[in-house]
Amino acid sequence: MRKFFFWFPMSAFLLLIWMLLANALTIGQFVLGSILSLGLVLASQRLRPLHGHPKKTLTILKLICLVIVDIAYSNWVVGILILKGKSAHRTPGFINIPLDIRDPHGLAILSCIITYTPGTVWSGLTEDDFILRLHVLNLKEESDWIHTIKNRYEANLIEIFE
Amino acid sequence: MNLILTWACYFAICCFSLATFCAFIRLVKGSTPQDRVLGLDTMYINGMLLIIVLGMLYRTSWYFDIALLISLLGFVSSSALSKFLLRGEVIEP
Amino acid sequence: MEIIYSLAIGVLAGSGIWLLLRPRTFQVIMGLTLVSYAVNLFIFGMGRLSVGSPPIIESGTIADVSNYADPVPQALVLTAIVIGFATTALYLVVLLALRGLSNTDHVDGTEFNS
Amino acid sequence: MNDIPAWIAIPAAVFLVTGGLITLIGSIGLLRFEDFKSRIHAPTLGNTFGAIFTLLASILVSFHLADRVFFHEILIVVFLFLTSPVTAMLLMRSYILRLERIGK
Amino acid sequence: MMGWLDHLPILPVAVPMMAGALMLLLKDSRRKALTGLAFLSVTIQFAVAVTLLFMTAGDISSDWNNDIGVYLLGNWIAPFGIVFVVDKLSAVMLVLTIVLGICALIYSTAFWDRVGIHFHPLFQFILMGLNGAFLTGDLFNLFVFFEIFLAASYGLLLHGSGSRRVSSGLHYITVNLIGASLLLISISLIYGVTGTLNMADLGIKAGMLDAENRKLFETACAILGIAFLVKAAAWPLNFWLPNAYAAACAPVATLFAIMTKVGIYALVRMGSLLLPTGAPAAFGGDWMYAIGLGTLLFGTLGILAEKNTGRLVGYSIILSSGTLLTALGMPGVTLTGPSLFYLISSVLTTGAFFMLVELIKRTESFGSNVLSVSFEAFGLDEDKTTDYSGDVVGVAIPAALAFLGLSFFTCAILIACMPPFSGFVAKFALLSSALELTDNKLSGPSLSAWLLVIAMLASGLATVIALGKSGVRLFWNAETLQTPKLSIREAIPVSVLLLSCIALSIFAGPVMDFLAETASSLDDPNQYINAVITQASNKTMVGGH
Amino acid sequence: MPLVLIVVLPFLGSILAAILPHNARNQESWLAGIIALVCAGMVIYAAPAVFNGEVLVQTISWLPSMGVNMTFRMDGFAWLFSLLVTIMGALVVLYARYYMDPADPVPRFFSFFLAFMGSMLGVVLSGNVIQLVIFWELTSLSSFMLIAYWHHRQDARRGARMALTITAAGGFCLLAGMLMIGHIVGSYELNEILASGNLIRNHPWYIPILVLIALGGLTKSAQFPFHFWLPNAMAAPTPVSAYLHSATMVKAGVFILARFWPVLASTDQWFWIIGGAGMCSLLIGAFAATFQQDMKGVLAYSTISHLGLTTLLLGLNSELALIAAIFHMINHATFKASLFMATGIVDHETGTRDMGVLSGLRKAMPITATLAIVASAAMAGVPLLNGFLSKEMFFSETLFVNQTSYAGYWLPSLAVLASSFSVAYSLRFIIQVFFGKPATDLPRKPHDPPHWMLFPSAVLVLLCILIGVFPELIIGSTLKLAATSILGDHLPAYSLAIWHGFNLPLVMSILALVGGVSLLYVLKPLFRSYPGQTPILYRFDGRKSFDAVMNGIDSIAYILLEWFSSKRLQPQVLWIVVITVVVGMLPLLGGNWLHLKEPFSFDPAFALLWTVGGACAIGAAYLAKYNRFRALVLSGGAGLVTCITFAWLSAPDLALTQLVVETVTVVLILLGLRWLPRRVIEESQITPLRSFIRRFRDLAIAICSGLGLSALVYIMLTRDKPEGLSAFFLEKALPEGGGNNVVNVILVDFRGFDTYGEISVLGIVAITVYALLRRFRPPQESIHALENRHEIQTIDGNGLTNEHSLPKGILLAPNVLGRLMLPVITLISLYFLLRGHNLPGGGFVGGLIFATGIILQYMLSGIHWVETRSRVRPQYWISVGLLIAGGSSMLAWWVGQPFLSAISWDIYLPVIGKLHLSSVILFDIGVYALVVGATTFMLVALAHQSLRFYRKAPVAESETKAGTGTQLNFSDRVN
Ligand code: NA
Ligand code: NA
Repeated sequence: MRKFFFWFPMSAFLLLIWMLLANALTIGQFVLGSILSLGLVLASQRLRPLHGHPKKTLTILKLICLVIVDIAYSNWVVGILILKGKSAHRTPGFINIPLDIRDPHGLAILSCIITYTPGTVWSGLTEDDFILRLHVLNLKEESDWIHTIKNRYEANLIEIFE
Repeated sequence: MNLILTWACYFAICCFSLATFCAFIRLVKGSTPQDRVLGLDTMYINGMLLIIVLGMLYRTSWYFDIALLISLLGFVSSSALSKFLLRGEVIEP
Repeated sequence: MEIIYSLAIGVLAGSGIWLLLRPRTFQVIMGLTLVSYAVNLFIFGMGRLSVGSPPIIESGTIADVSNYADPVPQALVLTAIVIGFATTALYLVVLLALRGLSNTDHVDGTEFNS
Repeated sequence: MNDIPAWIAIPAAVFLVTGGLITLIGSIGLLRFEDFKSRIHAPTLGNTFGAIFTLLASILVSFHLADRVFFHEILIVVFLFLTSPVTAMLLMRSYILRLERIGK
Repeated sequence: MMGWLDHLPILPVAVPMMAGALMLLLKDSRRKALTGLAFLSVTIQFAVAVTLLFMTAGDISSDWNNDIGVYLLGNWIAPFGIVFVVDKLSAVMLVLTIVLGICALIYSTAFWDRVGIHFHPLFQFILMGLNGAFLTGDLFNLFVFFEIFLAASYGLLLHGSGSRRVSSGLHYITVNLIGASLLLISISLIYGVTGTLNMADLGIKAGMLDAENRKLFETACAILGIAFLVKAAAWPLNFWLPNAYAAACAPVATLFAIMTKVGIYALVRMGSLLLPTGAPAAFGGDWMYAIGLGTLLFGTLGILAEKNTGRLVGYSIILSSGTLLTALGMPGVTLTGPSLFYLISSVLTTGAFFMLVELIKRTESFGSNVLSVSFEAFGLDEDKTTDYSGDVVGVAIPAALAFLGLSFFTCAILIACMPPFSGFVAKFALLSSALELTDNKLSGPSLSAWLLVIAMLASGLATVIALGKSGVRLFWNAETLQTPKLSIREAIPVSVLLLSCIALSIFAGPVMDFLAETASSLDDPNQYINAVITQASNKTMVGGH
Repeated sequence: MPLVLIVVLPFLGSILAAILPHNARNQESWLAGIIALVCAGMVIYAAPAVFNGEVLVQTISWLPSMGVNMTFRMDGFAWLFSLLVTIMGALVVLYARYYMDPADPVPRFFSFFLAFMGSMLGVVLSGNVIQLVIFWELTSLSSFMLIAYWHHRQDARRGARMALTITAAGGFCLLAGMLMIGHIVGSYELNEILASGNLIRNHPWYIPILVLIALGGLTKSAQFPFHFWLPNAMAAPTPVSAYLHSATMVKAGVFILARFWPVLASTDQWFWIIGGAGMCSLLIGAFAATFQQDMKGVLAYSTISHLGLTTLLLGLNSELALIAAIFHMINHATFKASLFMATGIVDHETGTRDMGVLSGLRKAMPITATLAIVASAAMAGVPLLNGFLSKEMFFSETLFVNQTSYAGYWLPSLAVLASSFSVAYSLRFIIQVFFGKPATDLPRKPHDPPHWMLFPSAVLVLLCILIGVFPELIIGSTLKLAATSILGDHLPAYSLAIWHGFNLPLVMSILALVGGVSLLYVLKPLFRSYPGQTPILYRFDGRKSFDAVMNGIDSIAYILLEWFSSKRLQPQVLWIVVITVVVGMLPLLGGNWLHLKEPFSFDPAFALLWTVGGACAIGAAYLAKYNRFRALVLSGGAGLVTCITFAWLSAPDLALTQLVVETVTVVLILLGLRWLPRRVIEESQITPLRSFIRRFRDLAIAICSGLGLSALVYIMLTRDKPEGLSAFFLEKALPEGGGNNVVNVILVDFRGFDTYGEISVLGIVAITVYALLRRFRPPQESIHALENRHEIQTIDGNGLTNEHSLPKGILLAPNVLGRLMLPVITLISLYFLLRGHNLPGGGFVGGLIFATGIILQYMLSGIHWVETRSRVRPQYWISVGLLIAGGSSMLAWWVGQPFLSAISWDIYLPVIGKLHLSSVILFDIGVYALVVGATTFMLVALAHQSLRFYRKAPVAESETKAGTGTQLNFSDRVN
């Protein structure tokens, strides 16, 4: 099933984009969008040999909510840090986090979450043992960050992608 | 009501222009080439937001398309620049 | 707005022309880029400036000509942008070829003393 | 131009002002932080809530204009989410390598 | 509905474009198909051009207004759509281009089309650009065609690579890119002032401008004039030319012989159309005359001072540009016919000369060893796919050296405008007409006429001296002189071009009459303007939006 | 009998002669001889009519609108000359048959010989002065080729060039003169010109015309001060000298003076110019001839002298003198040609012409000697020979000139002096060569040549004697005929007799003879001490002066060229910019332009934006030399601001296009940046002051042009818009163009041809770039920078290999994301393509978006990975794009519409509904395909250079011989 429906997630994503962009919600646009989406997925197959297979829609939604909340919080924190300027006690630094997730799409989404969230930047990944090097703008408690990454994000992502 | 929105738009435009200006200062001051690229990247995002606001100001939807395109492709030039900084060339064998 | 626009063109063109007068190929290609920005804005300006009135006609309405920006200069600028892009690419490759063949990045292919 | 109802105009205005300010703060951070490793965090504000607020305002307005599927602005956030890490990761990595090279 | 003859004006552009596009589908190794396609294309173009020429002359009946064909592209009437206009001048230029093109193409098949890749498509594209530039009746479209043939000319100039080509190409490209910017600025300024881009419409609109707009319009025209003068290689905007043309390989340089004339054509065309409204200074004569005289003297200096034969031909192109500008800058229309005659003659001559110069260079080195020389000079790397062996230089034709000598002699005579060939006819016609050009009967010819006479005679003498010297050096000097091998494919085009010059001198009467008619129609641009403006669109709509 | 045949036949013969085989000496001679004789026959055939007083005219229409037709006109004078040219031609051909070596390339000789004969006949028979100029120049050209016949000899080359330069210059003067005459008379026909003598003489242009025609004639006839080319032309084979330099070509000069005598003569100016030049030539030639060592040198200078005599006669403004001149032309032709032939024979038989070496040949070559002695005697003016008669006429003419009181004395005296020298050199010529002790050290053993080689000379000598003894009988009527055709029917009384009684001319002749003998005696020591050197005159060596002048012209031209041009790019750009600024501003001067208009909106944000944009531009300009990367980033900033400006000012299409182009351009330049040298700040060799001045100048120019453009834009922006095209487009776009987006409708429909052209440019540039990069050589220092790069790479691993589908480490996540974006980007590109007709977008933007997606894959995954997995053939995309765009444009033909007309069909499908198909969409798809192809083609080709670099690097390292590259064979992939 998985192998046979490899095209589905991406095609659905593309069709969604198409329908969002189209000026009108018509059957014609839907058909056109479907054809294009499917065609593109098939055409780009050789350049995308790995397919992501997200499952567990609920987990996905949960993760999205978590991320939005975290981003909102980080926005606040970082904004305050900027406004305080030099008076703020910042302790920027790197932390190394060994990752368990191996699915490339999972890793990619993790990198997106981390980097898109203000205050953290994905700064490196070791080649063989997948140790994530993370730069944090305000590093207070290293274990908090490890906890956030491992439990809030990585666990959910493993659930979704593996 | 239009007026409120219009003034909010003006305000936002000014914010984004100032933000662009800040990014430009970083671009010029740099210190490292990475800073400059970051400045340029920020300019792209700020420009995109500015264009969205222009769309609201003039009540047309096609500004959205430009913004969409910046959000989709704005990263290409800055990541090309970063790749150049990282590897010394943009496209490797 | 007109003043800013005019000055912008002037600054772009001036910087570009300064670079065109420099001896290094990279300076010249940057100059060409800047000049082409200036020229594109110049062409565009020939349709006069207007905000919020792109030449996109609403379906089902009779077009009131005065409500829209002049589309002709826009079409011309599009052509100019494309041609400018093409020539920039060409120029770049020629300067690289010159660099490879003559081992210098001087526009004359040799290092002049002056 | 027909008038925009208040329930759209007022929240939209608020969103715009907030979004603008957040973005501006982010860019100011770009100036204020003292080294690149810190600076790279600052503009993320504009990428995230700066953009999200602005787009919320836009969604409201385009709902009023009703010439498109109105929440298409979500795409911009999706694209930003998917693309902005690429530059950031490469930049950070190259900066670290640069530091290491200089360190040697 | 349109008959097939009605579509002729578009073919000189559409045919090479489609041929060039098709060629890109073929690998460079499929030479036969490529050359076959190329010859098919040029043959069609030639047939079309000649037919158009006869149609403009009224020898083939058409329903054209004043024998001026107007083709509405996209079926949009002027001035809104782009129009192609075939009048006598365009037709003459078309025929000239394609004759030169055919010769260059034949020549190239002996060797040059294999030295790099994409020769044939580029060749078709340059023809497309040149033909379009002569046909279009729209100012911006003219710019586009300028860019097309310039782009192709960059490619062809660099064809074969090598540091000489690349470094002179860089200059050439830079200057032309700046020229393109000037064109854009001036054309858009013209649009900003008059609101039109159609050249015929411009002729009308320019007359209706108020004083202030008129000044702006003149500024635009001045800049436009500079851009055209850059293309026409007017001094001091022409320092790039000798090196670039000398660096280009022979068939390309041959085709380049007409490129400066596109600038001249544009000046003439615009000048003619703006005539009723009082053409601005750039097209109005005095400026053109002065610049032309400068160019003429500069070309003469170059010819005298230059030792390299290739650059010498370059200077002779400058010389001919100068002569044309000077002559066209004289008041009135008397000199236009002779100038066009001169133009035709000089294009054919310089075209032949470029090919000849390359053939002559072979006598200086090992005749059979062109290949190794080229490899060294042009930096040809080993290329596994293409085999140049054997067929590079064809069968040595008998008396190759005699052929080269005779051709050089003929070319020299033609360039120096010595009797009995077309060069002399042109010079005589120019000088004779210049002297006829009196402000009033009592005062006799103007000072400018005298200057033209003196400059032309002096330049002729200088050319005799210089080419005599070169010829003596090239042919009579050396123990090292080798009997060159040259392929019949190289000899034919040279002969064809030179024979055309001879034919031109034999049939000088009818040709001159036709050109005089051309000139008089340029003097009365209302024919052109009316034909363009009144051309109705083709109402039979089949589809529909 | 058509006159034109006389002229055309030799030219036909010339062509025929050229294609005969190399060694066909006999056939060539027969051909040339027959042609000469046939022409002579035709001339003689015309005799009855001509002697009857008719002027034969034949006109062939050629350039009627310019008043130039091929008019062949034979009057008596022309008849005489035609006969001279043809008969002499036949004799010289016969002579040449024996003179030319079998090894010589005879086709060339006879070909040009015949061409010359035709040209000369053309000159003589021209009834139109422009036609005359044409043939005149042809004689110069063919003589050039004949003089340079033995072009392996330096003297031949030099002599030929000198002759050509001088006679061509004269020819140009002649042309100018003829043009002026034509202007005055209103016709170029000789008949009308000859009838307009008074008109011309009284015209203010008379003096210029006279000078110009005199220049033509004098240069051709080698008259002072242009005489020096003739001795140098003696490098020609002797038949050429005999024909051209004695009998025909040099006579063309005096011919034309005689021809125009009725028009131009009988003025003081004529007397001084023509007579003066003749007098000088007469004296100088005679004097110089006396001192020559080379036999042909003697003859050459004597020719100058005798032609001087003729010219002087023509210049005397007396009808009798004219008749004498004509007579002397004939006489000189006979004896001089004969002497040249004799010289040639001597040269041929002994191998030398040096009179110092030659001696006593009369024993070995008795017949030759006899002929030469008689001819020399004629040259010296010995009675009973033709030279005596004309010389006596000359003496008598000098006596009758009363221009000024003392001219009556000095003219005859000088005439006698010159004649004495003439006697002296004739005598010396004979004595030194034929008398004295037979020479022993000659290169060859001399003997008389074959009889047929002597025959022409003998005929001429016979003619000398016959004319000398029976002048009236032999030549009387002919001379009268010729004179009549110039002077009209009323000839002055003259008599051709040997004995006119004991009068002053006879005394002068005797004086000259005696004087000549004594001169020879007096000057003998000089010949010994300075052989071959002419006293006094050697200081004014014509050849050296000529060379000096030529070299001077060369170097002056070179200096001026350097002065007025530049091989460097910067001055060229500077010129263009400065001229444009000046010329663009000129029309605007004085106008009151500044209409400060109420700004329609003042936007601090816009100002701030352009503060950034302007600063970016200035920064890029400032940094482009030493900080390329920074400059690139800054120009990217300027581009972004431009893009926002387009969006702001209602040009969404432009904003989109600018944005994508900007992105692609940055990637493009980055790809190139890698190959540019690391720029270290080096000390310039020039002084800082000069550099500063130049920079200041450039800065000033840049500022001026920037300000100028600003002003121009501002002027335009504040003016009212003219009624233009835009209204039409805005009104018709939707109803007739079928699109909401007017810009797009303009691009693909109203002005679709611009787009058609623009994509062609893009395609052309792409294939050019590709072709050029195939020959790309990486610069040396890029290879040395390799170590540095290895270091970076070991830290992060290498790029992708084929086994792995993803890179490890830092590039993993970007890769996944980038690949995820590929279908998204493609979809968006299609979205922009398909909706472009109605909303911002279109084929160009769409294509660039897709291309960017492809480039992104290259950037993230590397060339290998992408190309083993995809078959992108950019070149085919270009081709297909062009074909689709062209094909969709041609669809219109099918329905009888012009090219590019939009045609459309509405198709109704179930479920989906109405489907709108249009050739316009097809056109846009073509644009899309082309843009994708072209962009990818260029960027990928550029990227491939580093592939080559890596392949090269090991070679370079192991052999330390960088630069000789291996050809990268990536064409099969990208191609
Ligand atoms: Na972040
Ligand atoms: Na569009």
